[in-house]
Amino acid sequence: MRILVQEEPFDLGAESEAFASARHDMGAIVTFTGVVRDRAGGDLDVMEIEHYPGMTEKALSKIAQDASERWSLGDVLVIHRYGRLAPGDRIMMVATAAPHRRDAFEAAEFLMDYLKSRAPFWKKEHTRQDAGWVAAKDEDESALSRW
Amino acid sequence: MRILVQEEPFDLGAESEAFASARHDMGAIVTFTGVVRDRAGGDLDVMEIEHYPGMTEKALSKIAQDASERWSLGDVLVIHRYGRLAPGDRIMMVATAAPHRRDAFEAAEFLMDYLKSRAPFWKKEHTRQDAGWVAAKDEDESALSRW
Amino acid sequence: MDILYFAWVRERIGLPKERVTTQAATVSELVAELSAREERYAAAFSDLSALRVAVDQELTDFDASLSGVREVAFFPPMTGG
Amino acid sequence: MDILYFAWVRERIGLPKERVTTQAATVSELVAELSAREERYAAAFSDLSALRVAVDQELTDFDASLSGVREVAFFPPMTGG
Repeated sequence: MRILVQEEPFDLGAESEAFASARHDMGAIVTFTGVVRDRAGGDLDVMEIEHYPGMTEKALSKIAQDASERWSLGDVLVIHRYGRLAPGDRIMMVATAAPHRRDAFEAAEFLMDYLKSRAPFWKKEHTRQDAGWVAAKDEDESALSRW
Repeated sequence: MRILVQEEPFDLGAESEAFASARHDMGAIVTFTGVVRDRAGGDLDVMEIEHYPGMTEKALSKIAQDASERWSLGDVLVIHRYGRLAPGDRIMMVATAAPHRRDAFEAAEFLMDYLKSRAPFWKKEHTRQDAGWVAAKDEDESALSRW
Repeated sequence: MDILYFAWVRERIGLPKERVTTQAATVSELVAELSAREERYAAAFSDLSALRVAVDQELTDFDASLSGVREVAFFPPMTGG
Repeated sequence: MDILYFAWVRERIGLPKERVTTQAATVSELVAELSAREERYAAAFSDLSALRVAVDQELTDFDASLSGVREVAFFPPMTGG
Protein backbone atom coordinates (compact mmCIF):
# COMPACT_ATOMS: atom_id res chain seq x y z
CA MET A 1 0.00 0.00 0.00
CA ARG A 2 1.42 3.34 -1.05
CA ILE A 3 -0.17 6.74 -0.34
CA LEU A 4 1.35 9.89 -1.79
CA VAL A 5 0.11 13.44 -1.20
CA GLN A 6 2.23 15.83 -3.17
CA GLU A 7 2.30 19.17 -4.93
CA GLU A 8 4.41 18.07 -7.89
CA PRO A 9 3.00 16.20 -10.91
CA PHE A 10 3.17 12.41 -11.00
CA ASP A 11 4.18 10.29 -13.97
CA LEU A 12 1.07 8.27 -14.85
CA GLY A 13 2.90 5.98 -17.26
CA ALA A 14 5.75 5.21 -14.88
CA GLU A 15 3.42 4.76 -11.89
CA SER A 16 1.13 2.43 -13.85
CA GLU A 17 4.07 0.40 -15.10
CA ALA A 18 5.69 0.14 -11.67
CA PHE A 19 2.43 -0.77 -9.98
CA ALA A 20 1.68 -3.51 -12.52
CA SER A 21 5.24 -4.86 -12.31
CA ALA A 22 5.31 -5.20 -8.55
CA ARG A 23 3.28 -8.40 -8.33
CA HIS A 24 3.03 -11.36 -10.67
CA ASP A 25 0.26 -13.19 -8.85
CA MET A 26 -2.42 -10.59 -9.54
CA GLY A 27 -4.54 -11.17 -12.63
CA ALA A 28 -6.28 -7.81 -12.65
CA ILE A 29 -5.04 -4.25 -12.37
CA VAL A 30 -7.33 -1.23 -12.45
CA THR A 31 -6.25 2.40 -12.48
CA PHE A 32 -8.32 5.54 -12.22
CA THR A 33 -6.87 8.93 -13.13
CA GLY A 34 -8.64 12.21 -12.39
CA VAL A 35 -7.93 15.10 -14.73
CA VAL A 36 -8.73 18.81 -14.32
CA ARG A 37 -11.53 19.48 -16.80
CA ASP A 38 -12.06 22.91 -18.17
CA ARG A 39 -15.40 24.55 -17.36
CA ALA A 40 -18.20 24.65 -19.92
CA GLY A 41 -17.19 28.17 -20.96
CA GLY A 42 -13.54 27.18 -21.40
CA ASP A 43 -12.47 29.92 -19.00
CA LEU A 44 -10.75 27.96 -16.22
CA ASP A 45 -7.30 29.33 -15.47
CA VAL A 46 -6.34 27.45 -12.37
CA MET A 47 -7.80 24.70 -10.22
CA GLU A 48 -6.47 25.24 -6.72
CA ILE A 49 -6.53 22.28 -4.40
CA GLU A 50 -6.28 22.85 -0.68
CA HIS A 51 -5.81 20.01 1.77
CA TYR A 52 -5.33 19.32 5.46
CA PRO A 53 -1.75 18.11 5.90
CA GLY A 54 -1.58 15.25 8.34
CA MET A 55 -5.25 14.38 8.21
CA THR A 56 -5.11 13.86 4.44
CA GLU A 57 -2.56 11.05 4.68
CA LYS A 58 -4.46 9.45 7.58
CA ALA A 59 -7.80 9.63 5.77
CA LEU A 60 -6.38 8.17 2.55
CA SER A 61 -4.61 5.37 4.43
CA LYS A 62 -7.82 4.54 6.25
CA ILE A 63 -9.80 4.39 3.00
CA ALA A 64 -7.15 2.18 1.39
CA GLN A 65 -7.10 -0.02 4.49
CA ASP A 66 -10.89 -0.35 4.42
CA ALA A 67 -10.74 -1.37 0.76
CA SER A 68 -8.05 -3.97 1.52
CA GLU A 69 -10.19 -5.48 4.24
CA ARG A 70 -13.27 -5.61 2.09
CA TRP A 71 -11.83 -7.00 -1.14
CA SER A 72 -9.10 -9.48 -1.90
CA LEU A 73 -6.38 -7.09 -3.04
CA GLY A 74 -2.68 -7.55 -3.63
CA ASP A 75 -1.84 -3.87 -3.61
CA VAL A 76 -3.30 -0.36 -3.51
CA LEU A 77 -1.81 2.93 -4.69
CA VAL A 78 -3.24 6.41 -4.08
CA ILE A 79 -1.59 9.60 -5.35
CA HIS A 80 -3.31 12.95 -4.84
CA ARG A 81 -1.91 16.37 -5.67
CA TYR A 82 -2.57 19.72 -4.07
CA GLY A 83 -1.69 23.26 -5.10
CA ARG A 84 -2.40 25.05 -8.36
CA LEU A 85 -3.26 22.93 -11.38
CA ALA A 86 -4.22 23.82 -14.94
CA PRO A 87 -6.90 22.27 -17.19
CA GLY A 88 -5.59 18.95 -18.50
CA ASP A 89 -3.37 18.40 -15.46
CA ARG A 90 -3.78 15.12 -13.62
CA ILE A 91 -5.07 15.61 -10.09
CA MET A 92 -4.88 12.12 -8.71
CA MET A 93 -4.75 8.44 -9.43
CA VAL A 94 -5.65 5.24 -7.66
CA ALA A 95 -4.58 1.74 -8.65
CA THR A 96 -5.72 -1.63 -7.37
CA ALA A 97 -4.30 -5.10 -8.02
CA ALA A 98 -6.36 -8.21 -7.34
CA PRO A 99 -6.48 -11.85 -8.37
CA HIS A 100 -9.87 -11.23 -10.04
CA ARG A 101 -11.22 -8.31 -12.02
CA ARG A 102 -14.40 -7.71 -10.04
CA ASP A 103 -12.40 -7.07 -6.86
CA ALA A 104 -10.01 -4.71 -8.62
CA PHE A 105 -12.86 -2.72 -10.18
CA GLU A 106 -15.03 -2.52 -7.09
CA ALA A 107 -12.15 -1.56 -4.82
CA ALA A 108 -11.09 1.21 -7.22
CA GLU A 109 -14.63 2.58 -7.33
CA PHE A 110 -14.87 2.39 -3.55
CA LEU A 111 -11.57 4.27 -3.18
CA MET A 112 -12.80 6.99 -5.52
CA ASP A 113 -16.19 7.34 -3.85
CA TYR A 114 -14.65 7.71 -0.42
CA LEU A 115 -11.78 9.88 -1.58
CA LYS A 116 -14.29 12.32 -3.10
CA SER A 117 -16.25 12.87 0.10
CA ARG A 118 -14.08 11.72 3.00
CA ALA A 119 -10.55 12.88 2.24
CA PRO A 120 -9.88 16.51 3.23
CA PHE A 121 -9.38 18.17 -0.15
CA TRP A 122 -11.18 21.27 -1.39
CA LYS A 123 -11.16 22.62 -4.93
CA LYS A 124 -11.32 26.26 -5.91
CA GLU A 125 -11.79 27.32 -9.52
CA HIS A 126 -10.05 30.46 -10.69
CA THR A 127 -11.16 32.09 -13.91
CA ARG A 128 -9.97 35.36 -15.37
CA GLN A 129 -13.03 37.00 -13.81
CA ASP A 130 -13.38 35.44 -10.40
CA ALA A 131 -12.78 32.48 -8.15
CA GLY A 132 -15.11 30.14 -6.30
CA TRP A 133 -15.05 27.00 -4.21
CA VAL A 134 -16.43 23.91 -5.92
CA ALA A 135 -19.57 22.75 -4.12
CA ALA A 136 -19.80 19.13 -3.03
CA LYS A 137 -22.31 17.19 -5.12
CA ASP A 138 -25.22 15.39 -3.50
CA GLU A 139 -24.51 12.49 -5.86
CA ASP A 140 -21.01 12.14 -4.41
CA GLU A 141 -22.40 11.82 -0.91
CA SER A 142 -25.12 9.41 -2.00
CA ALA A 143 -22.55 7.32 -3.91
CA LEU A 144 -21.29 6.14 -0.51
CA SER A 145 -24.57 4.34 0.18
CA ARG A 146 -23.60 1.73 -2.42
CA TRP A 147 -20.94 0.34 -0.11
CA MET B 1 -11.44 4.39 -30.59
CA ARG B 2 -8.42 2.16 -31.04
CA ILE B 3 -8.50 -1.64 -31.22
CA LEU B 4 -5.24 -3.59 -31.37
CA VAL B 5 -4.93 -7.37 -31.68
CA GLN B 6 -1.28 -8.30 -31.64
CA GLU B 7 1.22 -10.99 -30.76
CA GLU B 8 3.91 -8.67 -29.40
CA PRO B 9 3.86 -7.19 -25.89
CA PHE B 10 2.39 -3.72 -25.35
CA ASP B 11 3.90 -0.97 -23.23
CA LEU B 12 1.37 -0.38 -20.44
CA GLY B 13 3.03 2.81 -19.21
CA ALA B 14 3.33 4.37 -22.65
CA GLU B 15 -0.19 3.34 -23.68
CA SER B 16 -1.67 4.72 -20.44
CA GLU B 17 0.22 7.97 -20.82
CA ALA B 18 -0.71 8.40 -24.49
CA PHE B 19 -4.36 7.57 -23.84
CA ALA B 20 -4.60 10.07 -20.97
CA SER B 21 -2.83 12.77 -22.98
CA ALA B 22 -5.07 12.53 -26.01
CA ARG B 23 -7.99 14.49 -24.56
CA HIS B 24 -8.10 17.36 -22.11
CA ASP B 25 -11.86 17.55 -21.72
CA MET B 26 -12.22 14.17 -20.01
CA GLY B 27 -12.15 14.23 -16.21
CA ALA B 28 -11.93 10.48 -15.68
CA ILE B 29 -9.69 7.80 -17.13
CA VAL B 30 -9.96 4.13 -16.19
CA THR B 31 -7.63 1.37 -17.31
CA PHE B 32 -7.86 -2.35 -16.79
CA THR B 33 -4.89 -4.62 -17.38
CA GLY B 34 -5.13 -8.41 -17.45
CA VAL B 35 -2.06 -10.36 -16.39
CA VAL B 36 -1.27 -14.08 -16.80
CA ARG B 37 -1.50 -15.53 -13.31
CA ASP B 38 0.37 -18.63 -12.41
CA ARG B 39 -1.72 -21.66 -11.43
CA ALA B 40 -2.17 -22.57 -7.78
CA GLY B 41 0.64 -25.13 -8.03
CA GLY B 42 3.02 -22.61 -9.61
CA ASP B 43 3.56 -24.93 -12.56
CA LEU B 44 2.32 -22.85 -15.48
CA ASP B 45 4.90 -22.68 -18.25
CA VAL B 46 2.99 -21.03 -21.04
CA MET B 47 -0.44 -19.52 -21.52
CA GLU B 48 -1.27 -19.93 -25.18
CA ILE B 49 -3.93 -17.64 -26.59
CA GLU B 50 -5.63 -18.57 -29.83
CA HIS B 51 -7.94 -16.19 -31.65
CA TYR B 52 -10.00 -15.89 -34.81
CA PRO B 53 -8.27 -13.32 -37.04
CA GLY B 54 -10.79 -11.04 -38.68
CA MET B 55 -13.64 -11.86 -36.35
CA THR B 56 -11.61 -10.78 -33.30
CA GLU B 57 -11.18 -7.22 -34.53
CA LYS B 58 -14.84 -7.02 -35.55
CA ALA B 59 -16.07 -8.36 -32.22
CA LEU B 60 -13.86 -5.99 -30.21
CA SER B 61 -14.91 -3.01 -32.33
CA LYS B 62 -18.55 -3.92 -31.85
CA ILE B 63 -18.12 -4.17 -28.06
CA ALA B 64 -16.30 -0.82 -27.95
CA GLN B 65 -18.99 0.72 -30.16
CA ASP B 66 -21.74 -0.61 -27.89
CA ALA B 67 -19.96 0.89 -24.86
CA SER B 68 -19.65 4.25 -26.63
CA GLU B 69 -23.35 4.29 -27.39
CA ARG B 70 -24.32 3.39 -23.87
CA TRP B 71 -22.05 5.70 -21.89
CA SER B 72 -20.79 9.20 -22.48
CA LEU B 73 -17.20 8.40 -23.48
CA GLY B 74 -14.48 10.49 -25.04
CA ASP B 75 -12.32 7.58 -26.06
CA VAL B 76 -11.88 3.80 -25.84
CA LEU B 77 -8.76 1.68 -26.21
CA VAL B 78 -8.62 -2.12 -26.39
CA ILE B 79 -5.38 -4.08 -26.77
CA HIS B 80 -5.43 -7.89 -26.71
CA ARG B 81 -2.50 -10.19 -27.33
CA TYR B 82 -2.45 -13.70 -28.74
CA GLY B 83 0.28 -16.33 -28.94
CA ARG B 84 2.43 -17.77 -26.16
CA LEU B 85 2.62 -15.81 -22.91
CA ALA B 86 4.38 -16.51 -19.62
CA PRO B 87 3.15 -15.97 -16.07
CA GLY B 88 3.40 -12.27 -15.25
CA ASP B 89 2.95 -11.24 -18.89
CA ARG B 90 0.21 -8.76 -19.66
CA ILE B 91 -2.50 -10.26 -21.84
CA MET B 92 -4.65 -7.25 -22.55
CA MET B 93 -5.74 -3.82 -21.50
CA VAL B 94 -8.75 -1.60 -21.96
CA ALA B 95 -8.94 2.11 -21.26
CA THR B 96 -11.91 4.46 -21.14
CA ALA B 97 -12.05 8.25 -20.93
CA ALA B 98 -15.20 10.04 -19.85
CA PRO B 99 -16.26 13.38 -18.43
CA HIS B 100 -17.41 11.60 -15.24
CA ARG B 101 -15.95 8.72 -13.28
CA ARG B 102 -19.05 6.53 -13.14
CA ASP B 103 -19.21 6.36 -16.94
CA ALA B 104 -15.52 5.54 -17.24
CA PHE B 105 -15.75 2.75 -14.64
CA GLU B 106 -18.96 1.20 -15.92
CA ALA B 107 -17.84 1.26 -19.53
CA ALA B 108 -14.53 -0.42 -18.62
CA GLU B 109 -16.34 -3.16 -16.69
CA PHE B 110 -18.77 -3.63 -19.58
CA LEU B 111 -15.87 -3.93 -22.03
CA MET B 112 -14.21 -6.55 -19.84
CA ASP B 113 -17.38 -8.55 -19.29
CA TYR B 114 -18.13 -8.73 -23.02
CA LEU B 115 -14.53 -9.25 -24.02
CA LYS B 116 -14.35 -12.30 -21.73
CA SER B 117 -17.31 -14.09 -23.27
CA ARG B 118 -17.97 -12.56 -26.68
CA ALA B 119 -14.58 -11.96 -28.27
CA PRO B 120 -13.11 -15.04 -30.00
CA PHE B 121 -10.12 -15.82 -27.79
CA TRP B 122 -9.32 -19.18 -26.22
CA LYS B 123 -6.71 -19.87 -23.58
CA LYS B 124 -4.69 -23.04 -23.24
CA GLU B 125 -2.52 -23.67 -20.21
CA HIS B 126 0.73 -25.57 -20.73
CA THR B 127 2.48 -27.05 -17.72
CA ARG B 128 5.57 -29.22 -17.70
CA GLN B 129 3.25 -32.22 -17.45
CA ASP B 130 0.39 -31.48 -19.78
CA ALA B 131 -1.77 -28.89 -21.50
CA GLY B 132 -5.45 -28.08 -21.33
CA TRP B 133 -7.96 -25.56 -22.59
CA VAL B 134 -9.27 -23.17 -19.96
CA ALA B 135 -13.00 -23.74 -19.45
CA ALA B 136 -15.34 -20.76 -19.66
CA LYS B 137 -16.71 -19.82 -16.26
CA ASP B 138 -20.44 -19.67 -15.60
CA GLU B 139 -19.83 -16.45 -13.69
CA ASP B 140 -18.36 -14.83 -16.80
CA GLU B 141 -21.48 -15.65 -18.78
CA SER B 142 -23.79 -14.51 -16.00
CA ALA B 143 -21.81 -11.26 -15.61
CA LEU B 144 -23.39 -10.17 -18.90
CA SER B 145 -26.82 -10.06 -17.32
CA ARG B 146 -25.78 -6.95 -15.39
CA TRP B 147 -25.86 -4.89 -18.56
CA MET C 1 -17.89 -22.50 -48.02
CA ASP C 2 -14.98 -22.26 -45.56
CA ILE C 3 -15.37 -24.06 -42.27
CA LEU C 4 -13.05 -22.99 -39.44
CA TYR C 5 -12.37 -24.76 -36.17
CA PHE C 6 -10.76 -23.28 -33.07
CA ALA C 7 -9.31 -24.47 -29.76
CA TRP C 8 -10.23 -28.05 -28.82
CA VAL C 9 -12.66 -28.31 -31.73
CA ARG C 10 -9.72 -27.71 -34.06
CA GLU C 11 -7.61 -30.26 -32.19
CA ARG C 12 -10.35 -32.89 -32.14
CA ILE C 13 -11.18 -32.55 -35.83
CA GLY C 14 -7.50 -32.25 -36.65
CA LEU C 15 -7.48 -29.24 -38.92
CA PRO C 16 -8.04 -25.49 -38.59
CA LYS C 17 -9.92 -24.90 -41.81
CA GLU C 18 -11.45 -26.71 -44.73
CA ARG C 19 -13.48 -25.86 -47.77
CA VAL C 20 -16.72 -27.82 -48.16
CA THR C 21 -19.44 -27.93 -50.76
CA THR C 22 -22.75 -28.43 -49.05
CA GLN C 23 -26.47 -28.28 -49.65
CA ALA C 24 -27.10 -27.67 -45.94
CA ALA C 25 -29.61 -24.87 -45.42
CA THR C 26 -28.77 -24.24 -41.77
CA VAL C 27 -25.86 -24.63 -39.39
CA SER C 28 -27.61 -27.62 -37.81
CA GLU C 29 -27.85 -29.36 -41.16
CA LEU C 30 -24.16 -28.65 -41.77
CA VAL C 31 -23.31 -30.14 -38.37
CA ALA C 32 -25.34 -33.28 -39.21
CA GLU C 33 -23.61 -33.57 -42.56
CA LEU C 34 -20.12 -33.20 -41.04
CA SER C 35 -20.90 -35.56 -38.14
CA ALA C 36 -21.97 -38.26 -40.62
CA ARG C 37 -18.61 -38.05 -42.37
CA GLU C 38 -16.20 -39.40 -39.79
CA GLU C 39 -15.96 -40.26 -36.14
CA ARG C 40 -13.72 -37.28 -35.31
CA TYR C 41 -16.46 -34.89 -36.49
CA ALA C 42 -19.16 -36.80 -34.64
CA ALA C 43 -17.01 -36.60 -31.48
CA ALA C 44 -16.41 -32.86 -31.84
CA PHE C 45 -20.09 -32.15 -32.42
CA SER C 46 -21.47 -34.63 -29.88
CA ASP C 47 -22.50 -31.94 -27.38
CA LEU C 48 -23.67 -28.80 -29.14
CA SER C 49 -24.29 -27.05 -25.83
CA ALA C 50 -20.50 -26.97 -25.43
CA LEU C 51 -20.05 -25.29 -28.80
CA ARG C 52 -20.52 -21.85 -30.25
CA VAL C 53 -20.89 -20.96 -33.90
CA ALA C 54 -20.10 -17.87 -35.94
CA VAL C 55 -21.42 -17.30 -39.44
CA ASP C 56 -19.45 -14.83 -41.53
CA GLN C 57 -17.62 -13.81 -38.35
CA GLU C 58 -20.76 -13.00 -36.34
CA LEU C 59 -21.85 -15.09 -33.38
CA THR C 60 -25.14 -16.79 -34.06
CA ASP C 61 -26.98 -20.03 -33.21
CA PHE C 62 -27.37 -23.43 -34.78
CA ASP C 63 -30.65 -22.48 -36.47
CA ALA C 64 -28.92 -19.83 -38.56
CA SER C 65 -29.39 -19.98 -42.30
CA LEU C 66 -26.39 -20.66 -44.54
CA SER C 67 -27.84 -18.89 -47.53
CA GLY C 68 -25.13 -16.77 -49.14
CA VAL C 69 -22.71 -17.56 -46.31
CA ARG C 70 -18.97 -17.74 -47.03
CA GLU C 71 -17.51 -18.75 -43.68
CA VAL C 72 -18.72 -20.80 -40.72
CA ALA C 73 -16.66 -21.27 -37.55
CA PHE C 74 -17.09 -23.71 -34.67
CA PHE C 75 -15.43 -23.26 -31.30
CA PRO C 76 -15.91 -23.67 -27.56
CA PRO C 77 -17.16 -20.83 -25.34
CA MET C 78 -14.67 -17.98 -25.46
CA THR C 79 -12.17 -17.30 -22.70
CA GLY C 80 -10.62 -13.92 -23.50
CA GLY C 81 -9.55 -11.14 -21.19
CA MET D 1 -6.18 23.71 21.59
CA ASP D 2 -5.44 24.41 17.90
CA ILE D 3 -8.36 25.36 15.70
CA LEU D 4 -7.89 24.99 11.94
CA TYR D 5 -10.05 26.37 9.15
CA PHE D 6 -10.05 25.29 5.53
CA ALA D 7 -11.45 26.48 2.20
CA TRP D 8 -14.18 29.15 2.46
CA VAL D 9 -14.33 28.78 6.25
CA ARG D 10 -10.69 29.86 6.37
CA GLU D 11 -11.38 32.74 4.01
CA ARG D 12 -14.45 33.90 5.93
CA ILE D 13 -12.78 33.78 9.30
CA GLY D 14 -9.61 35.23 7.84
CA LEU D 15 -7.01 32.86 9.21
CA PRO D 16 -5.95 29.24 8.73
CA LYS D 17 -5.18 28.39 12.33
CA GLU D 18 -5.36 29.77 15.84
CA ARG D 19 -4.69 28.59 19.33
CA VAL D 20 -7.59 28.98 21.77
CA THR D 21 -8.03 28.29 25.42
CA THR D 22 -11.54 27.07 26.01
CA GLN D 23 -13.74 25.42 28.59
CA ALA D 24 -16.04 24.07 25.89
CA ALA D 25 -16.86 20.40 26.50
CA THR D 26 -18.08 19.66 22.98
CA VAL D 27 -17.57 20.91 19.45
CA SER D 28 -21.00 22.58 19.60
CA GLU D 29 -20.00 24.54 22.68
CA LEU D 30 -16.78 25.60 20.98
CA VAL D 31 -18.75 26.78 17.95
CA ALA D 32 -21.06 28.81 20.20
CA GLU D 33 -18.07 30.33 21.97
CA LEU D 34 -16.34 31.28 18.71
CA SER D 35 -19.56 32.61 17.16
CA ALA D 36 -20.07 34.91 20.14
CA ARG D 37 -16.63 36.45 19.62
CA GLU D 38 -16.99 38.28 16.34
CA GLU D 39 -19.28 38.63 13.37
CA ARG D 40 -16.89 36.79 11.01
CA TYR D 41 -17.10 33.68 13.19
CA ALA D 42 -20.88 33.97 13.50
CA ALA D 43 -21.08 34.23 9.70
CA ALA D 44 -18.84 31.22 9.12
CA PHE D 45 -20.78 29.08 11.60
CA SER D 46 -24.27 30.33 10.68
CA ASP D 47 -25.25 27.11 8.88
CA LEU D 48 -23.70 24.08 10.51
CA SER D 49 -25.26 21.75 7.95
CA ALA D 50 -22.81 23.27 5.44
CA LEU D 51 -19.85 22.46 7.68
CA ARG D 52 -17.86 19.41 8.62
CA VAL D 53 -15.66 19.00 11.66
CA ALA D 54 -12.59 16.90 12.42
CA VAL D 55 -11.28 16.32 15.92
CA ASP D 56 -7.64 15.29 16.15
CA GLN D 57 -7.73 14.69 12.37
CA GLU D 58 -10.72 12.33 12.44
CA LEU D 59 -14.08 13.29 10.94
CA THR D 60 -16.74 13.48 13.63
CA ASP D 61 -19.89 15.44 14.43
CA PHE D 62 -20.74 18.52 16.43
CA ASP D 63 -21.67 16.51 19.52
CA ALA D 64 -18.12 15.21 19.85
CA SER D 65 -16.37 15.70 23.17
CA LEU D 66 -13.31 17.92 23.36
CA SER D 67 -11.84 16.15 26.35
CA GLY D 68 -8.11 15.68 25.79
CA VAL D 69 -8.37 17.01 22.25
CA ARG D 70 -5.44 18.88 20.72
CA GLU D 71 -6.76 19.92 17.32
CA VAL D 72 -10.19 20.79 15.92
CA ALA D 73 -10.75 21.64 12.25
CA PHE D 74 -13.75 23.19 10.50
CA PHE D 75 -14.31 23.00 6.77
CA PRO D 76 -16.97 22.61 4.09
CA PRO D 77 -17.87 19.21 2.59
CA MET D 78 -14.83 17.78 0.87
CA THR D 79 -14.37 17.84 -2.88
CA GLY D 80 -11.38 15.65 -3.58
CA GLY D 81 -10.76 13.26 -6.45
